[in-house]
Amino acid sequence: MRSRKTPWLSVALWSLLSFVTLFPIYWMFVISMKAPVELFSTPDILLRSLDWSNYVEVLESPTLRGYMVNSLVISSGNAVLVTALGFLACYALTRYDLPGKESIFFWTITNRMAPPAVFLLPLFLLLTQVYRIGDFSLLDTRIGMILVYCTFNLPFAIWTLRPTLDAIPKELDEAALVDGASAWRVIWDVILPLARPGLAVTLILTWVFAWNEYLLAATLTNFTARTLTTGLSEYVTTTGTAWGIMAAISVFTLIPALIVFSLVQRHIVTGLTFGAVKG
Amino acid sequence: MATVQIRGVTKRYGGVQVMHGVDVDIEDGEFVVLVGPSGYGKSTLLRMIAGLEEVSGGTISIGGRVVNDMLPKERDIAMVFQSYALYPHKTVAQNMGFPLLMQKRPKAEIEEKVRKAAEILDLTKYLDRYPRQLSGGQRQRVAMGRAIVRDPQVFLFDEPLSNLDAKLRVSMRVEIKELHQRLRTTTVYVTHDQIEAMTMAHKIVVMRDGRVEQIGRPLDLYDRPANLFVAGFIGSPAMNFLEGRLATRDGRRVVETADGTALPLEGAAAEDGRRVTYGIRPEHISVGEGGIPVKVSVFEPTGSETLIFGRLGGQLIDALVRDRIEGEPGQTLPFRIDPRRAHLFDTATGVRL
Amino acid sequence: MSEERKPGFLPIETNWFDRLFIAVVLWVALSLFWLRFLEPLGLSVWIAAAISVVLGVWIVRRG
Amino acid sequence: MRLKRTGFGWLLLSPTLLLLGLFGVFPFLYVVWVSFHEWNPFAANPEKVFNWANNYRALVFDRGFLASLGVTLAFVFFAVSSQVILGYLLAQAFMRDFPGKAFFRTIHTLPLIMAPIIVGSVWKLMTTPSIGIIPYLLRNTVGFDLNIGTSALAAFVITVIMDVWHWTPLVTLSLIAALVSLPPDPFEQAQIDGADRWQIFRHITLPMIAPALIATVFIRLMDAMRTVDEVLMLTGGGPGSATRFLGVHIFKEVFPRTNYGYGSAVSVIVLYLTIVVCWLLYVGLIAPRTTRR
Amino acid sequence: MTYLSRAGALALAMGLTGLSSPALADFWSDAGANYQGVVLRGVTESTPPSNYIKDVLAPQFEAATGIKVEIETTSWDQMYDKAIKDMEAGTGIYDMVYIEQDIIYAYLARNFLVDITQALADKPELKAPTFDEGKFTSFANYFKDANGHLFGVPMEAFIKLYLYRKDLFEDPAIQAAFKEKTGRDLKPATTHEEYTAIADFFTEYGKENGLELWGSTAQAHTGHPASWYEFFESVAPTFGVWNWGIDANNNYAATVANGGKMNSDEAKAALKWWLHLRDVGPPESAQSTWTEVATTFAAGRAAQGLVYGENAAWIASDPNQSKVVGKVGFALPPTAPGVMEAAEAGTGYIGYYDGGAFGVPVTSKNREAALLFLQFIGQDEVQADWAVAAPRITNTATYDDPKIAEMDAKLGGYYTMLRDQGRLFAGAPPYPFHAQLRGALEPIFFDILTGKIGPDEGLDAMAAKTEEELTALGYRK
Repeated sequence: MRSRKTPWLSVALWSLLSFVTLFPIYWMFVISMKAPVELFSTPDILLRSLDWSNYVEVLESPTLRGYMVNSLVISSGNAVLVTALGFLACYALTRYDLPGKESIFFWTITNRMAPPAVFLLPLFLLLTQVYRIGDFSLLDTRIGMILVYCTFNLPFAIWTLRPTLDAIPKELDEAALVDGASAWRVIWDVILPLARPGLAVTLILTWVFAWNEYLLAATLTNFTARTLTTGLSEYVTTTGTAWGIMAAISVFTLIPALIVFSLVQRHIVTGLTFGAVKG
Repeated sequence: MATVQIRGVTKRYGGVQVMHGVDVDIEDGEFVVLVGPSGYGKSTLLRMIAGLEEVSGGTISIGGRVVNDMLPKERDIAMVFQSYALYPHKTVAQNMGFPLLMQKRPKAEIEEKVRKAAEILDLTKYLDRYPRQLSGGQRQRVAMGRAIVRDPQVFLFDEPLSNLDAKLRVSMRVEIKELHQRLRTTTVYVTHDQIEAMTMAHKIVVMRDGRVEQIGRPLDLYDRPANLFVAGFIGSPAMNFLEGRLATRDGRRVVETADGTALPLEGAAAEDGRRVTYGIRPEHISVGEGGIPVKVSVFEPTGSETLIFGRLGGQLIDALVRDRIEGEPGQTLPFRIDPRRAHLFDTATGVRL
Repeated sequence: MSEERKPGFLPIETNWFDRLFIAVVLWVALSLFWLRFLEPLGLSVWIAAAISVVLGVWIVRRG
Repeated sequence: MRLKRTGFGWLLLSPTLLLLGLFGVFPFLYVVWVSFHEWNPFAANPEKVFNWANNYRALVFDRGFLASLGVTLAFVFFAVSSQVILGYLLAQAFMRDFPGKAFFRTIHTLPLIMAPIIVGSVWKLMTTPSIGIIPYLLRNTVGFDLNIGTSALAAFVITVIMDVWHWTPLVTLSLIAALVSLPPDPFEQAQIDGADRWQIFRHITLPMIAPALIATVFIRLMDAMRTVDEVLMLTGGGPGSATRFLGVHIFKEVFPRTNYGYGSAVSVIVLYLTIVVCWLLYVGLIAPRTTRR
Repeated sequence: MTYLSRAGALALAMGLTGLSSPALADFWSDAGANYQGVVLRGVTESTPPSNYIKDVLAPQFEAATGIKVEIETTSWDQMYDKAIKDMEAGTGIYDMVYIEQDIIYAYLARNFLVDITQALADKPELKAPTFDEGKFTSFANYFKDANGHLFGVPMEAFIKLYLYRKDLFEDPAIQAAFKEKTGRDLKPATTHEEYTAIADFFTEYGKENGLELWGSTAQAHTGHPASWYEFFESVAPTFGVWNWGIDANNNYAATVANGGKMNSDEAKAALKWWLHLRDVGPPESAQSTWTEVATTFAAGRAAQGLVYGENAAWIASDPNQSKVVGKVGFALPPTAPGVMEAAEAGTGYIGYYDGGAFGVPVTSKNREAALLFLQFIGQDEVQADWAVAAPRITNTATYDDPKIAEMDAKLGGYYTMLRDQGRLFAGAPPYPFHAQLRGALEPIFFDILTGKIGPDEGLDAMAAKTEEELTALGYRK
């Protein structure tokens, strides 16, 4: 048996490792607490005083509050949509003998491969000129962003959900069908509860991706649907970068992600079964 | 309860035909066992009856209605899966009540029926447990409970006992049979275990390669297997097959093996010289005076009976006798064959002569 | 469209869509190579296109 | 009317295919179309002019593009391989029990939830020559002058470290998931057979977690190939073109230069390369495992 | 930043006092009556002047006319991208776009902008009595076409100045040390040699005394256009290389061989001079854009430097952001012989007159209402408070406002310098291919900065590349 000291050694090691992991986040916090004049001088690793003015400024800005709401709506909407559709798609891919389904699987994934800059121009043109009903265009709308984010989040959802669904025995579907359930009922009553860990992980990761997305949001929103990450870029200007406020906003973007993330922490280990395909 | 008619059913996967015109009639209240080695289409047939597989050709009717295009839920059937397919996230009670819930029955009725089924299956204590907290046999009973609560027209069993240990299998076999005797519901039961088939069925359908080899009552199959395959499949230990030619020796028809041994026959409807396979079940061989000398290699005493393995001119032969015979490997014993119980098959076609 | 995976000369199992994809991939690769190394020598890139079409037909039908 | 059984499958897939078609495939086809045009709104002729494969003709000789391709591949290689090795070691470490494990695991996953643009900003501030905390500490402890503004190597290494810091948690998590689900029997058997730790890893662990590992590498590969935000924020692609990864290259080619036609051609080729690499990986390593029966 | 909150507080005050003149109120409310329900949308960079428009002037305008104004503030590169896509696709998202010096000629070349002079002449009822094009400073000329028609209402204007540390320059001990070392008096440089001597001296001085102090700073980011701008718009002109060394009247020649000056000896000298400043400057120079240059100076890390005027103001006056408040001196950049004379004569310039304007895209769906708003922000009446909140001056009258005079004193005479010497500076050369050419040349330029290629060969390559690129773009025949 190992000596009783070992746990403490490993705790010390882990603490050191965690320090390295946390340092950039800590540094972000330090920046948010500093006056601009302090930033470009000899760095001080310790936080000597707490100056909440950057946070106050962020909190008092109605614009940023609006961005926060947009971010929440868009990322939540997208995560739910993407997880739901990815779930249905994976269900179809694992349960039905669709011709060419391996090809379909691969080709849905390729949507995530394109560098995002590629899509900016065509998406702008499509959103403003093609995908519109009368005067309503998808540009600068929350729903537009929710749909646009599907391009890279939906493949991810399919990618993470497929092993989960593969691992659920097909006999369960069949049993439910024989027991008199309709096809929808099977999905809702039998598969959905069993896929919960995988769904939770997919939900949270796609949520985080959407929450953190910058480039598409910056290009495809103007007034009504701007998100918190685009808000950040407003502080990088020719007359100075407001690092303190940016850091404060960053802390604010981190908090909801942190909350959502810790809610599903326990699911992650069971749910993130990338390709843990049996056989 | 209902009859099930299967008429000329075929099945193709892509370009491969796996079932070639299967016809089976199942009477109302009958317990029919589909039997055959694994992977020979019997599960497919069962799943077609259930509506889980599409029928490529022919018709399946339940209670006189053609169900080819019906969804499983419209067929009023219940099925027990090999893996039991219990819903892991539902309790025993919820599992058993699920079919009724799907029919939107009132809550009280569901509870009542589940309670009754649980009583029958001795599951009352476990109603609030989850499947993972149950033993194999209990899970199996829950699966059956789920099937019986809804009182379907037809029960379908897909190798329900194959995941159980030998002892449990015997007792569950009895339980299923008792259940059937009580409920009298038309039942189609798939197994690869011929003992299950023999002990449980009213009627056995032996399948191989997507074809029906023979249909009949268990003892009919035992007594008059239609071909080599059925003969070899039904009965345990399996029937001895000895190759030889028909001949007449001392005015009696016999089968002459390659080393010249004459195997007794009683009447044979074929000409001499024809290559045949002579079949005799081990239990129809006794050891005694006047038998054919067989060089014994292994004795397997089980207490109640003894299984003796030997060779007859290079061909394997075994006998099952109720006497306790002890001996040394290598010794020769006289095997007496009851000619009335001998079966004769054409070697080339395998068909019974 | 058939899902049928017949054995062809390619080392992997493919359906017709996969083979079409392979053909397109090869076409692009050959064209880029051609533009870089052969066109400066005076060979038109249409030759690459023609080769690719032939190759593509062969792959799709026989691969 | 009753849908045939596969019909229902298509029904379930259709929203996905529709959305990906509308917001992925269709825009991409537009990019392909544009890539065959000369189009710069601020050229003497601002109109789109069809120019056959001229953009591609220019592309294969474009040293900037080829250099960008080179540094991108190097970046992807170093970043992803470090992530996999580090992620595996961490995942193995998390398989043991020690006090506060859940807490440390949560801490370790934190970088994952940060926005790339924020990661880029924070690292920029941490690495600004002479006043960022990292160069400052390096200079005062080991006397090394880290300047990502002048040293191409330093900038490249910092981008790799940043990416490793940001994305290793994803690898760790997925490998923990894979390790947790492994049955104990083969390991016990291997111990009985006298295998040492390396042999156990090589012959038991690695093959058994291979599917998860490959899938993780796959997703990291795709994402690393398209890195933009962090690097744009951190180095702007510099010094020179040391960190001008393909994503950044396209960004700079298309937007400031409004070089829509040529930028589209670059995009098409980048996507082509990514798809081919991923397809080979998929067909060679992943698909054989998923097609059962 | 603090401008934001200050602007926000002002919004309230201005909202109450903005409509003091009844005559004014009448015109605006009458004119606005025709456009009730209209929402004007503008895009701009989120600088203090723009934020003032968003937070103060837009609400005032809405109160006066009933026309709502939304301003999207975003980053510098995003802003162009978005405006260009909107105008190119004819989407009509924006009614007002921010136009900077470096993009106006591209917009004009594409006829993207509404001719304000013409539009107001065509519709006299839109013309506000308080708006007068003639009141703008000469900076407005950069937003006019050949016929003198105005296409943008200036809202920002700065010159890039030579900032030095008054406290250091006036320290007798340092003066003595400098004298001893160089044999000269320590005073703001007027020639490049002087500047270099001072830079070398202070870098040495900082090292000797263990100070975080360097002799100069440079905007020499190795991956950002800022470095390109500093060289071509601030450094090269002081050596007499104007308009990027491209001769627009000579078929856009850039190489010396074809009559351009991009790889001339002056340009090469300029580049070497500037690279030396980077080398003696603080290490972050290699990662510095305009922002970092200003911050470096504000942190007291540089003794002198060329700094954009928009930042000069806060460096000199905002103690929250700057450690050198009250210690900043302003001077004209050092020049090569003959350059100042050329600038005085109007044939050359000594630095960058930077700034921006608001224009109306022709794709706007609310052109007339947008014109009203542009006139609103162009009036003399709003200028003084605007300039106080965000130091910029676009109207001649603004200089005389007492608030501004007071501020000028605080800024060490920056406004005076802007007024008196502004004419020596110039905006961007009138090229429609500004960003396009810059993007093509940047890789070579960055290679020079990282030392991958020598300055001489680098400039030769850039000049050649310029001609090649301009040929590809179709400008050079």
